[in-house]
Amino acid sequence: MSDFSAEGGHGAVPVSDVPVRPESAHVRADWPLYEVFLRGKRGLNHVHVGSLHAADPQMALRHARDLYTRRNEGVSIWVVAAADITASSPDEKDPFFAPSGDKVYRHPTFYEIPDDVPHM
Amino acid sequence: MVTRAGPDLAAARAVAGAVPDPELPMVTVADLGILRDVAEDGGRLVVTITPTYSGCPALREIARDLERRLAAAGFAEVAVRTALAPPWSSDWITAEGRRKLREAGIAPPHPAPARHGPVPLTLTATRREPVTCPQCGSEHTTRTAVFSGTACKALYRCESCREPFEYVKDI
Amino acid sequence: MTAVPEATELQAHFDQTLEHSRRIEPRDWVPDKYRATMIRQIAQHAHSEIIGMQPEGNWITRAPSLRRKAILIAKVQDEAGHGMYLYSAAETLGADRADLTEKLISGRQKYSSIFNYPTLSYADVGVIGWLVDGAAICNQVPLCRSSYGPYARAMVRICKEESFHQRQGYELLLTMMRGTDAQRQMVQDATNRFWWPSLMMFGPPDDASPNTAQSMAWGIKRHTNDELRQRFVDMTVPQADKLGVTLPDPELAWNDERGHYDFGAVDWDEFKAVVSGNGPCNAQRIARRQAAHEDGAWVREAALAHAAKAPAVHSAEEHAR
Amino acid sequence: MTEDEFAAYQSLAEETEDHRWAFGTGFTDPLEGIDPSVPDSIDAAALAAYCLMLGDDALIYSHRLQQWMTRLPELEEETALANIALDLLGQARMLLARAGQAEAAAGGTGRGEDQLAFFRDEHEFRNVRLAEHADADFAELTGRLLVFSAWRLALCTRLAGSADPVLAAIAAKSARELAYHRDYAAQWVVRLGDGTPLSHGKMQAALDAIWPLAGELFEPDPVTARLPEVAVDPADLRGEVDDVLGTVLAAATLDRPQAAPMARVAGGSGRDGVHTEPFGYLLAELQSLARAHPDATW
Repeated sequence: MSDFSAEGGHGAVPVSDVPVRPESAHVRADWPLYEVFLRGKRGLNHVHVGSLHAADPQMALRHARDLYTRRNEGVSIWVVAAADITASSPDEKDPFFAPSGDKVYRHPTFYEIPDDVPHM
Repeated sequence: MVTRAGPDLAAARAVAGAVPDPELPMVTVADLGILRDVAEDGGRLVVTITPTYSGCPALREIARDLERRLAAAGFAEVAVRTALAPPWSSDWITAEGRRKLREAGIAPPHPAPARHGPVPLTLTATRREPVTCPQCGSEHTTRTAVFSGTACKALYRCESCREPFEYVKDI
Repeated sequence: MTAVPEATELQAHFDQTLEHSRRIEPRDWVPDKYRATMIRQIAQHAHSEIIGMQPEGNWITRAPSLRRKAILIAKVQDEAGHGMYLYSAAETLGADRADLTEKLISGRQKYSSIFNYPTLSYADVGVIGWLVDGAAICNQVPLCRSSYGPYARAMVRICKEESFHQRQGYELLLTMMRGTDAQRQMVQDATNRFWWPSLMMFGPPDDASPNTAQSMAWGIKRHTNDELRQRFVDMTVPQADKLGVTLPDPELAWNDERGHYDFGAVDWDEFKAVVSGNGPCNAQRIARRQAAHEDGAWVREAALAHAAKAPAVHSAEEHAR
Repeated sequence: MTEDEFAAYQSLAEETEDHRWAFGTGFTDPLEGIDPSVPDSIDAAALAAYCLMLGDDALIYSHRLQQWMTRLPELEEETALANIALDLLGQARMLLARAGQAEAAAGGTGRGEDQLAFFRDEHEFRNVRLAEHADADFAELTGRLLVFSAWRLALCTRLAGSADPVLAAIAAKSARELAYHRDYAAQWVVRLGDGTPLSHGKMQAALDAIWPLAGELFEPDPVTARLPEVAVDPADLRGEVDDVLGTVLAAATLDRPQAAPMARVAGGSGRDGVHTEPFGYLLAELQSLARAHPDATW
């Protein structure tokens, strides 16, 4: 029996052979294309390592982290929408720090309402 | 145990004010503005409290705690009144209460929107004031859930120090 | 030109932080083994909070008074909030909630075995508050000193909120024990079903858990399974006496020299069966979680698509603020 | 284990002072400590019936939300719907308690909140049929919640000026919470309506399905006319609700359904105690345990 301990609080859970590394990264064709630039731990400048599709810059950064840094190759990630430049924030220094943007749906919707709408 | 002639209101206010909120024990009912009044009515002590949220199960515990502590402090007759009007607002949380919340890693509320007449519908959240992170003070924070674990709180994430933290909703 | 710090320097800095029992923060460098261990601990704790919603949630719609219904809804909402909070803490280590959810559903990550037992009567809601939350708090108090900052801070708040709900569970049982004979019988029956499983919550005896050493070194786990179990028994027996219920263990007795209660042997075969998936409710709990996750896919995708339509400049402006 | 570290254990194991616990007080009143008197100018029996209507709306709606718990698409929705269910339950408790106080003032038995919630039969409930509808999916859940919270918010902001002080206080408090509910539902209807083709289709179908139930919200009921200055004429709410729905439907790129209001049965609808077939099953679940132990205290 694999090792168990109540380390999480509610009671005994397995503490050995439990996978933790993220695997699920899905690519959607109809989302815009992003170019990914990576700077290695000892590298001096960002190198283009590939591209991916994402709904928005945050999702592109998260997928880039999952797809391109699993072997801990990179320290900082830049994603560039195929049309223009989007830079991740300068003070990121840890590959696992890349903002997990994850599901933007968790954030409130942004939608401008014209001012002359009654009861607004 | 000597029962005082008329209840010593100052002492009673101190005892009543010290009752902690059962779910947020770092702040008291006085800090949260739940304790509205401590008065005398014919030799009897009348303590008035106002509920925060309709469904909050803590109100009854607060009433029992008030009775117990005041009795233990020698106040023979205590009646706990509930005042529904005016409805509780997060504006009632005192500066001291806000300090304790922030110290415990919970962001205190902004001023509540003025409420009279039909409530305008806002479909966008961009008009809100930024909530500063209790851990690192950054204003670069994002609301991840408008409803968190309890009625009075929302969940935020600080984009600077990555800390998830709760915000006492302005209402 | 600032050189990227050598790995050994980073390790030394990490070790020093732990030695001075200072907290590790999300931006600090940590060895991969520590990151994996912390993600495992936080993720499976979050899973337990979420799955733990189901057994108590089972009685919300049938709660016998409106006040009890309010208390139960507030508690289950609290558990969802704790789960959300803990997943967020795990994400500061690079985990991703959707990925963790898939690992839970596929069975590769687990939740606490206690939630694989059914809540067959309303008294179970009180007993879960009293015994299961009691055991959870015994386990969680030490977590407030975890070496990983976001987790330790989360635990300080979680402990406070859970002890409020534990008192309400115990209060329900006190009220029921002073009610009708049928209510007293319901409490005794629930206690009989949950006593041994709550002892199993602390995990196998110390000699059967070699891995504890490393967790102890990292300040992740501070006390052995047996130590915590004994502490729980010593606290709970007097509470049972006050309630007027008998605990289903003939060997339960105070031991003067040890200064503790002796108790009978836990059936570790049952524990192994439940943990490996053959408990009464394992399939049902995961099936409910999976159905909610899959039925919700079109909703999550719609939200993503809608967010993508909001002009990109908007989100850039949002972050620039 | 060092003592200081486990100081928290002390609070757990602290001697529980008996007088602090409920001890089967049985009847608990959410309006405990509030002056229960009904102003003489008000028809107490009508006030009781009016509070029952608004309390049943919240009680039954909350039950439908409770059935969704642990079945939602994401955790943020679990905490949100649990919170909304809890708010509505809190409002229901206060309104049912006020109904009991008014019933007593009118010379009746003055039943408590649990007596009203668990020991009335189907035809004695006065909630609108919109409240008892079972949502087929998350689109119906958010669409129905938008209509219900927009309507109840419009009602409570006006009811805050009611001549009955307790009803006015309950309404003023409820309005603050309902604003959060309406905002939450509106955001989701916009996300689903203007999301993917699939979610747009489901959201439009959901609106079409619940629209007939919205008609009843603005129709006259048997009680309001007997409570001038106390109750709010439902017809007054149509303007504000239509404006709010118009704004949201436009943002959501959805069409306003044209379906006629659900037919009455022998001239009656929810406000007259005439409900829908699923309502019996709902009450069976809600009342089962309480009725199995009528003399128990919880």
